[in-house]
Amino acid sequence: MSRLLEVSDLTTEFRSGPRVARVVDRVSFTLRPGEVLGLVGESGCGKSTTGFSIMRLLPPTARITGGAVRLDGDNLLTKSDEEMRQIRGGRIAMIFQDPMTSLNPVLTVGEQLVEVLREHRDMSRPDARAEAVRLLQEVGIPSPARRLDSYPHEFSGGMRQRMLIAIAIACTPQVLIADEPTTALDVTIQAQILRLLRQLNTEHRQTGILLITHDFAVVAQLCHRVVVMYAGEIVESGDVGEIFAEPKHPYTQALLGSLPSRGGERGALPAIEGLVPDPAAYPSGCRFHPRCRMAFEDCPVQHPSRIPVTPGHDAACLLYRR
Amino acid sequence: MGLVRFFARRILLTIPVLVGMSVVVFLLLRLVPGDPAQVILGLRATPEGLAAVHRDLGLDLPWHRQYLHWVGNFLSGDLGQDYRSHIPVAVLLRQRLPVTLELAALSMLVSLCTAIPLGVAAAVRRGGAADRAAMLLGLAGISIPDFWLAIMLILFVALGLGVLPSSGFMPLTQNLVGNLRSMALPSLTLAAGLAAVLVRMTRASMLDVLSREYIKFARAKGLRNRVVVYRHALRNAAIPIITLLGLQSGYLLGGAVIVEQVFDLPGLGSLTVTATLERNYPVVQATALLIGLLFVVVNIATDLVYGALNPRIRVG
Amino acid sequence: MSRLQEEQVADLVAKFKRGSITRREFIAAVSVLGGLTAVGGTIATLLKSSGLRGSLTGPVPAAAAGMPKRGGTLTAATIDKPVNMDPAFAELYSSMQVYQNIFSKLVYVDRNYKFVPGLAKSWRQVNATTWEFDLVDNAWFHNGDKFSAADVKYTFDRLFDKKLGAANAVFFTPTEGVEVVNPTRVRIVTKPNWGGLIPTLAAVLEVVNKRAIESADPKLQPVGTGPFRFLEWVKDDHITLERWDKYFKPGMPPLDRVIFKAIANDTVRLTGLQKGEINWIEQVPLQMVDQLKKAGAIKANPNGAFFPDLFLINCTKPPFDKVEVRQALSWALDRKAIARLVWFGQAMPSAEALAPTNPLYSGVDPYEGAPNVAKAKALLAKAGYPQGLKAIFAAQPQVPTQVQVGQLIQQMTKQAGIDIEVRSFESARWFEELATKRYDFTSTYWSATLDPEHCYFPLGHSQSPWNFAGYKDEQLDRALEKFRFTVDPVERKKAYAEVVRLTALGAPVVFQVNFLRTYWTQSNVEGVATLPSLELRMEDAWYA
Amino acid sequence: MASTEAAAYYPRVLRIGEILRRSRMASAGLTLGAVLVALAAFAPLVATADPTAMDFNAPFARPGLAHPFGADNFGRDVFSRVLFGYRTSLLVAAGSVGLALLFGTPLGLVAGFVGGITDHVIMRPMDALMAFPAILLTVSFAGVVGASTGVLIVVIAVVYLPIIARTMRASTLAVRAEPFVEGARSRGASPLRLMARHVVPNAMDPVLIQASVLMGIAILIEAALSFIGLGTQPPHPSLGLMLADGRDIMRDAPWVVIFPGLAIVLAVLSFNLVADGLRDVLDPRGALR
Repeated sequence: MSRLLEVSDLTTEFRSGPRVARVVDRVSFTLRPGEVLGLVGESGCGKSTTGFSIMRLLPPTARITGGAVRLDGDNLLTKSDEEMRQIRGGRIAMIFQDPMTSLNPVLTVGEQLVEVLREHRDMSRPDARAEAVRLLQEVGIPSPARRLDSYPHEFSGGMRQRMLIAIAIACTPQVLIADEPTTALDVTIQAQILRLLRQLNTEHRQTGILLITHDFAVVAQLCHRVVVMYAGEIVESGDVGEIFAEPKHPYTQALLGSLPSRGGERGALPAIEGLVPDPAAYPSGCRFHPRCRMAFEDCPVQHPSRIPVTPGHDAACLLYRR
Repeated sequence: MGLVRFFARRILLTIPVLVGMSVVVFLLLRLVPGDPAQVILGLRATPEGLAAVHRDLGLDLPWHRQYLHWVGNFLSGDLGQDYRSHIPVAVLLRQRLPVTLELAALSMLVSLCTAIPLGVAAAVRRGGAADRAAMLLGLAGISIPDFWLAIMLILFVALGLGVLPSSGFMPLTQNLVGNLRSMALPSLTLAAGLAAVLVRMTRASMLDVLSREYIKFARAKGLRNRVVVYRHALRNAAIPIITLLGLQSGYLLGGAVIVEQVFDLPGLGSLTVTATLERNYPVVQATALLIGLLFVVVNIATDLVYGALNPRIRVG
Repeated sequence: MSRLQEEQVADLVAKFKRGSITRREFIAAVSVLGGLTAVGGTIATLLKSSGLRGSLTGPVPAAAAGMPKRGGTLTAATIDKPVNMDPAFAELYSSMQVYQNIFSKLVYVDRNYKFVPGLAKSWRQVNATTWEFDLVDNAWFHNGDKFSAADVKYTFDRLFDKKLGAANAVFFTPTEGVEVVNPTRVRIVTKPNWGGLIPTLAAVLEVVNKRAIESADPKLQPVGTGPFRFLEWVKDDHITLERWDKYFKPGMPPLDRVIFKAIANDTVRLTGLQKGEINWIEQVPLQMVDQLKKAGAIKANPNGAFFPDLFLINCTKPPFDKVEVRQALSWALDRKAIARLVWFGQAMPSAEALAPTNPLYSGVDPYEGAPNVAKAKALLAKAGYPQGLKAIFAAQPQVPTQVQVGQLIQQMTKQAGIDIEVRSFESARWFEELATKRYDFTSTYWSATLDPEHCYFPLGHSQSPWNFAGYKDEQLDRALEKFRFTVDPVERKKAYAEVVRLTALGAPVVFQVNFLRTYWTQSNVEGVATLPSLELRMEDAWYA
Repeated sequence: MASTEAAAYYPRVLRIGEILRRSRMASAGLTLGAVLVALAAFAPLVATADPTAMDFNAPFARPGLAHPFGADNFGRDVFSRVLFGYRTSLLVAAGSVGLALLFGTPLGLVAGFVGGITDHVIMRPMDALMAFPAILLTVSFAGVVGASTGVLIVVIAVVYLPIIARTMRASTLAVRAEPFVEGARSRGASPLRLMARHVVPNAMDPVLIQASVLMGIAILIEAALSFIGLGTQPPHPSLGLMLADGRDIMRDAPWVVIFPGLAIVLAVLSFNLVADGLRDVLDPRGALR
């Protein structure tokens, strides 16, 4: 049971007319119970699509074309739609990025909570309402009983994000996927939500959290291990401490370099030149080579595979050939 | 308490509009050439005869006195008499209103039962059979004039198959089956046009809502498809649909003139036309006010349903 | 021709009218009975009438089958809704169709234009200016008052009351006064030798009761001495009449009750009759007449050409102020095409108001052989329009036949150089155009044609309030007055022929066709026929 | 930068090429519309007979070689009357919508752009106009001036005025709130210049889509009003008039009501197809219903 969620060679493609964009390209990682795994990268690198691929919540134009996603040994990709539907919200839950648009404006908060409990834990209406009040309390919403019948527009952004979290953990899921949970919030609220997530992680030891973000600061505060994605591929993965201390992949180094650390000296933060590559026309060889300062003659030719640089810390860069 | 205040405010707001409308209709009728007495006496009119009719109907008074006289009677509940048939206008309206209301209700019902499910199905499975049907019904529906559809139904169904009556009205009180048979083709005609607009609106509105985040989140919660579509999506999509229904029912109440005439249904629409053509002042003034009032009632009802559906603008 | 033969011929005629046997079968059967000539005028008229498929306009034989049976309720459907039960106004023909069964007249006309007794048992012309009427003594008003001469006087006094403004007063202009001699005799004094008194009494004078008029609104509560009593009026739906037991004609009327409904739509009215919900209807869709007659399921009752349709021409302004232009229009008309295309063959081409069956019928037509483009063009040139002219025909969309005739003559007169534009006016505007004489020309029907005086006088005489054409012609005025003040039938017929000739030549009004008004009933309804006065006498009707 | 600047001047609707390429529906609508307009324009050549010519001895002629769509009770050729009827319909549609655009757009623009009291002063009468029973309006116009196609164009234009004004006002409000307008305003652009160069081009799209729909509806209204005798007058052929006249004789000659009706449907369909096509291309999310 040590491997709670095992993603191997997951590949997802978007098709619109002749164009085929391979947004997720042979991505593999594992999530252990109680662990918070950070999936980090610039926007457009395919991290959110990876999350939605795991949930099999892709738009009609997207299709998973390879790999496997094993939850507790079950390969989710072979599940029927109905089986997958029962898993969503039950064994795997998801927290969305923008609390303002993720709650149904015309249904009361209570209704949106109770319906998940009745669906997956088939509780009676009164029991579900009681459990809903407890959940709201658990995520830190004041006077939950009274607020149960209020509407989403009557809550602040922070409160609504707590609501989303309450809904996500309602059925004590094995895996919790959080897609940029704090991006839409201002800094002070962000800190509260992170504290809440950390608290949930310590209380629900058997739940694994996959945290999708572009913000290394959030990774630093919350994650045990981290996986760095670039252009649909995983370029580096390892323990948070190691990655922060000794980033191996030039892309990770560049990302960390452009992070304003508290004590660091003044001066302009180095930015990475160029733009994220178009998923339908990835550069040849190592996809980061056009923007990599350490690139050399082999990089545009040979496609690097992930090589363990130190135990538990691997990087996909030709600098570290076996 | 909020609701009462809401009603009070809305009613108070409409009074000036209705009064304004009654004045405009009153003046317009007098400005337009054509003397009611002439229409009454027809070819047998003589100068003395015309004078006698003018005296009898109070048309010899100056306009402002006529209007005040009419308002006075109106406030005491007397809507005056039909110049031609001397039938009290109140009786005429009591006979005609149910026909128009029944026609409006039936066609609204038929169109709702077809358009909403079809529109939802079209949006849920885009490009599917329902979607193609919705597009077809939509485009055809808004392109076919209702009076031509009426004639085609009469030609092929009533006369061709000899199944349903081609015209005439059987009151509900008299015989239910006869009534429904006489209302079948007219309500079908109006329903087709209404359903076309409704299915297009439902499809567009559902497509818009289904692309929203909270629907994605609802699916992420593992809710059944039926719950996601009907409880989450349709309730949000209903808001623009209700607005459209409000506008359309306005048309049904006053605008279905030609369908009423083609099927020879004694409704408010045809009454307005014949009364206007015959310069039947009291009838025109009363029907214009009644249709105006129905408009107001429909608008208030739409706002209420709006509030019920959309908590953000809930009233009271 | 033996009694038996006559009986058989009458039966054949009745069967032919119902359309249950075709014209060929009819002639074959008659010849078997003893040769065509022997059967007399009826058959001749039948054969001669061109364009009249299956209908008969000859003098109608008396009710062929047995004596009327008593009882039953007849539901009748007219086209328009009745509006006003006061006989002085005669407002809308649909009102007359109802109240003519509630009120009685002094004198009636039968199918063969004979004037028969009504409330007046007998009458005579005492001298040039005085007529005396002996009244029945067993007539009672529906409110219990006994009918007497005083009621006749009251009826006339009310008619001439300027304040009331009654339309029918116009027909009685030559009347000087009415005197009560005794309860059963009344004397009417008129201008010398007024030939039109009796026909006018038979056409438009219903006797009213003073107490009834003053106690309830005569528009809504009619009280007369007629065969049926007014029972109820459910507005916008129906009027019910009930047999008046104290009717002065013993044993009449056969029917217990008559219910009048109004169904505007021809198809709905026909369906009602076919389904049996209605027993008598005023008209069927015109283009279905032949088909229905062949089918024979419902009965077409003997009809008459008493409903002229005519052109009204405004003589007070160009282009029709010149008589030659009006004559050119007359020459350009193709009356057969109008009868066939606008009225679907249910009308007779006609150059005068009266029906051929009317004893005064003149047959005068100065435009024999119309349409004649050459003559029309010549007249236009003479009037100063060598290259033709434009004129506007005013039509009411609510009167389909008017719009149709407009479009038709537009085509007809184009070759003759008269370019007609058909312009629509809703009824209120149409009457306004007539009253203010802004129109060029238009068409209308005229329902009072029992006596020429009821039609030619109002439309043609310069002093008449209904001279819509604004026509002033000394010669025609004198001819009209000569005709009005002539009693002797032979002299009257000659005077009438002269009126027809002058009217046609002056052409303020141009007669086009006479519409064959046909009533349709279920097959078991007997005794219903169109009368020259266009009265709807339900007292004649009974269930076989 | 110049190219995007220029592009901003023309309402996207007018970039026909792009629309045709991207929407099959719009192109279908445009081709159908073009065919109908051509038929109407060359009616005299295409028509098999003079629309008002009667043939007394061929009433109710069945559809065949002589009369492709058959003949009416006066023997008039239905096919020719439909063609000339199109002229009236298209004239009324273009005329009324054109007039409504001419007056409605500026009113809506000013109301939306200036806002405040001006907005109310302009828009409240517009609302009143919308609630007014159109039939009374038609009768009074027809009454005063006499029913004719011209009166019809004015009446429909008056009915359309508030619709165009409201649509323009709504899109003006939306565009005015756009950052690029704020930017231009901050650079000191005069209100007039602002409106002309920035607001109008971008606000016109929904109005022109609405106009296309209204063109279709105008044809229906013309037919409807002529149907009850208040629109086009005989002998000018009008599709609505043909339906009205045909009603009494449709039992014997159904073609007299079938073909004019179909003609109306095709005309209205072409306008609706164009409107739908435009809406799909220019506003995929369907915000401009």
